[in-house]
Amino acid sequence: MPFTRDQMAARLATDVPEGWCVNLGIGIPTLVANHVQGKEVIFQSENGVIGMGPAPAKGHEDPWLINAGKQLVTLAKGASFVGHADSFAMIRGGHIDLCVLGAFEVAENGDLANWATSENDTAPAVGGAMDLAAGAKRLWVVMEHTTKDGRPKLVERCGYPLTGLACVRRVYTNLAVIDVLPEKGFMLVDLAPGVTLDELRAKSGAAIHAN
Amino acid sequence: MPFTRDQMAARLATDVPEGWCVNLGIGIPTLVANHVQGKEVIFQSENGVIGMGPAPAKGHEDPWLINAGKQLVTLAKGASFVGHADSFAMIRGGHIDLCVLGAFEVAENGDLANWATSENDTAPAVGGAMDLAAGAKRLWVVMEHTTKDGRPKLVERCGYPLTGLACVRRVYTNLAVIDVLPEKGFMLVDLAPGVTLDELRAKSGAAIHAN
Amino acid sequence: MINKIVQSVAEALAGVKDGSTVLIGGFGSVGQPDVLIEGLIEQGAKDLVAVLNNAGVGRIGVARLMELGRVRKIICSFPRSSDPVVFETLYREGRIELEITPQGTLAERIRAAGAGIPAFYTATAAGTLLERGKEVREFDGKRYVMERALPGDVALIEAWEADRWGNLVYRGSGANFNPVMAMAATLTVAQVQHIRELGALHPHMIMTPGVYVNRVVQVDRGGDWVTPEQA
Amino acid sequence: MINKIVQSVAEALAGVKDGSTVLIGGFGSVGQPDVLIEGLIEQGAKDLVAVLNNAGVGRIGVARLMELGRVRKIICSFPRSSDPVVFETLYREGRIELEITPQGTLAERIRAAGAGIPAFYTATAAGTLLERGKEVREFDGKRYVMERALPGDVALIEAWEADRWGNLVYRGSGANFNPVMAMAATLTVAQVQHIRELGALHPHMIMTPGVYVNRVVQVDRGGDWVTPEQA
Repeated sequence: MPFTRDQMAARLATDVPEGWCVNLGIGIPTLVANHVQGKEVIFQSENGVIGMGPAPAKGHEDPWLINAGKQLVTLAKGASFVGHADSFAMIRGGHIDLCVLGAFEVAENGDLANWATSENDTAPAVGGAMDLAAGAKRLWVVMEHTTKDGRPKLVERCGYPLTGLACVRRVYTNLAVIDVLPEKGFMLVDLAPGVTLDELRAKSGAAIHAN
Repeated sequence: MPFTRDQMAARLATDVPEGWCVNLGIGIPTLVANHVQGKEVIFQSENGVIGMGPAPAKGHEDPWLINAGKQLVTLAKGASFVGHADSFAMIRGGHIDLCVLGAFEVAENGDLANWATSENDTAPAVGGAMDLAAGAKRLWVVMEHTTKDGRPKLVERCGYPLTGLACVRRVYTNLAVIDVLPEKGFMLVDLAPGVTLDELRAKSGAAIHAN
Repeated sequence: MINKIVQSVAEALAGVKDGSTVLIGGFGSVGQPDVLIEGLIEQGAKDLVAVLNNAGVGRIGVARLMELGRVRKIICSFPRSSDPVVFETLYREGRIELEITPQGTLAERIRAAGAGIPAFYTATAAGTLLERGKEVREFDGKRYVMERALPGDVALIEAWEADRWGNLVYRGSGANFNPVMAMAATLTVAQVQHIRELGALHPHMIMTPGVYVNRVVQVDRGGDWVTPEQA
Repeated sequence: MINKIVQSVAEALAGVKDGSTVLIGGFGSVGQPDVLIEGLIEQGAKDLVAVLNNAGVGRIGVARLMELGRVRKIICSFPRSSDPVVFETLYREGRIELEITPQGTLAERIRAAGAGIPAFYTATAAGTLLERGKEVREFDGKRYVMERALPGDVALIEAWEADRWGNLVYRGSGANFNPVMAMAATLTVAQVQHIRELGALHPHMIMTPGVYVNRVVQVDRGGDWVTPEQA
């Protein structure tokens, strides 16, 4: 049975070691925070919150405290605040151990496309994705393995406009966990329960290597 | 009678309007703070102190609170602290209304030489002088009119290595107050008591215009 | 006596000229100078270049300013929102220019303007569509894009507390773009919740020194966060 | 549990290699990691490039490190001091390299290294001797110098308070070069006066987030300044 969105996030969370500073994108990536338990991980948000805690309890929201997805958040003990320039200095200077993003496509050379679906998009909106792609120490993608209409999202070359070049190190999908290796391309780490390598390969647009 | 060092500083202080943010160099410039009275002026120091007060009373020194000249200082009400990059962003970004520096030479085109006396100086030490010369909204020089051995310090072209190009707007010396005007050069504003224009010109290495 | 506090929003925005580049702080609804934006709508300046993270939501605030045809161009990172109808309509009809800039590049370009840096290099956007029209250069074998400083004629910002010197303390995630925008404009106007006595703001809590601020107007929107006073 | 606090200066400096570029915080005697510098003398690494504002005073600290022949090159803004005997002797004898950099350019180059900016332009030093060997370029008719980022292998810094995440609060003028140096090194080691419980440092007082800090060692030098705790 393929992973649910929550299971994908949980699977990814098991690979995050204690002490990392992690930036989570909008969507499935945000779910990762719920699954990092029993270890201290510092969640950073582009809008200058360094050390977010869990979602606020009802009635205890602070309207001045949101994350980059505009959701109300709380502070962990040890949290601090910076302005946008300092927050992105942290991101662009290589101080984020891990960034987790969603994607439209990931290519076997590690290219990421996750911000625009065509070159003539009506209002292209990039946000902080290119900064994170270029700046984070490592970038992991979590996404459905295929589009809603069944087209593969793991591809030989991205067709959509790029967010960053050769930046994705690992991909977590509903079907598998896959490393993106320099020179080599996609390398299977784990299959979701009940998924076969043949099925995975059939649903991928590029070669999936396996040991 | 020519101005004393203290009188030069006092004369300069009368020209500083309320509300300016002012950076004072080491030496005679530092004395200016003692003479800005009855008006609020914000004294900035390169090491990140924005809003210095008077020298500390005996027994009330805070060893963690010094200015760029390494002297113990106090905070004015309304003071704040920043790090070096932010402090120099303020200086280099044009947010200091006035910088007052000493000089070896000032040229009639506004060039300033105040950091090295020869190109082969044994250990050239520039500190923040070039940042201030390039960045402050206006730069005034306060200095003796001539060197100890009587050579003029107001010159047609600087002979010493430059600190900044065309940056000096006004010069306060023991003999006079002199504007440095674009295209025009040195223009007399005020003579010190008992000093004649002929004497001033005799002790200057470039034309001193007067209305 | 230095006193940057003005008594009305109209006074705070006096003199904003047609054709101005206006930096507008805030991220989401936090740290957004909403009353100053309303004031700008009243004030009447047009042919504006608006620099901010989003392109407005619904039909209020910046979206309203755009709907009134007062914004010639918008420089932002994320023109989409929960309700981007005004921007998208204008954009589709070719009635507004859009310059899209990665969020970190936007913040750094504004900081550069405030810090006297005319241009810098960044790896962000290298090799992507957003590199187009920009100089590209390699340093140590890696590709970088040259980005130019982005100064404003006016900055509209928001803070939690101010004193009469214009020193600002932000609350929570309310700093965001506000501190760099305060540095980068000829005229910086701050909307604040609370005015404190000079000396009451802790020198280490002040994120924006008053040197960067020209006018402060108090607009109390509620909220009960108390900052520690100076020791 | 994240715990960056180490129990000795030796542990704090373990692994510093010969040939390292070492960023050393402080301005005057304030914010200077003097115990870490003594520790580096003990530790033994040589062929170092030292980056700091001054070139040492008397025969202790950095001056002692230089006198022992352990510093190949110094990058600073102001090699003079009240007692510059060690540096001046080595410099005259050609036994140490000097790269002189304007103070603001030094701070900005270090920040650039921390912020992922390989190079930037500044008006500082344009048209002067310190422009030599650097690219010069005009923007909008004004002359600027291109300056390169200045990263460190190691940063030795000083702060007033820390917690086990490595968050740092500075006292008075003690921040100076420390925050940017913390950002710019592979290994950042902080000497602090006080260790506080996690959560005790006010989130708006923390100038250096622990993300930038690898090791913290407590060295209580006295002093009684109390920072406000988190509200």
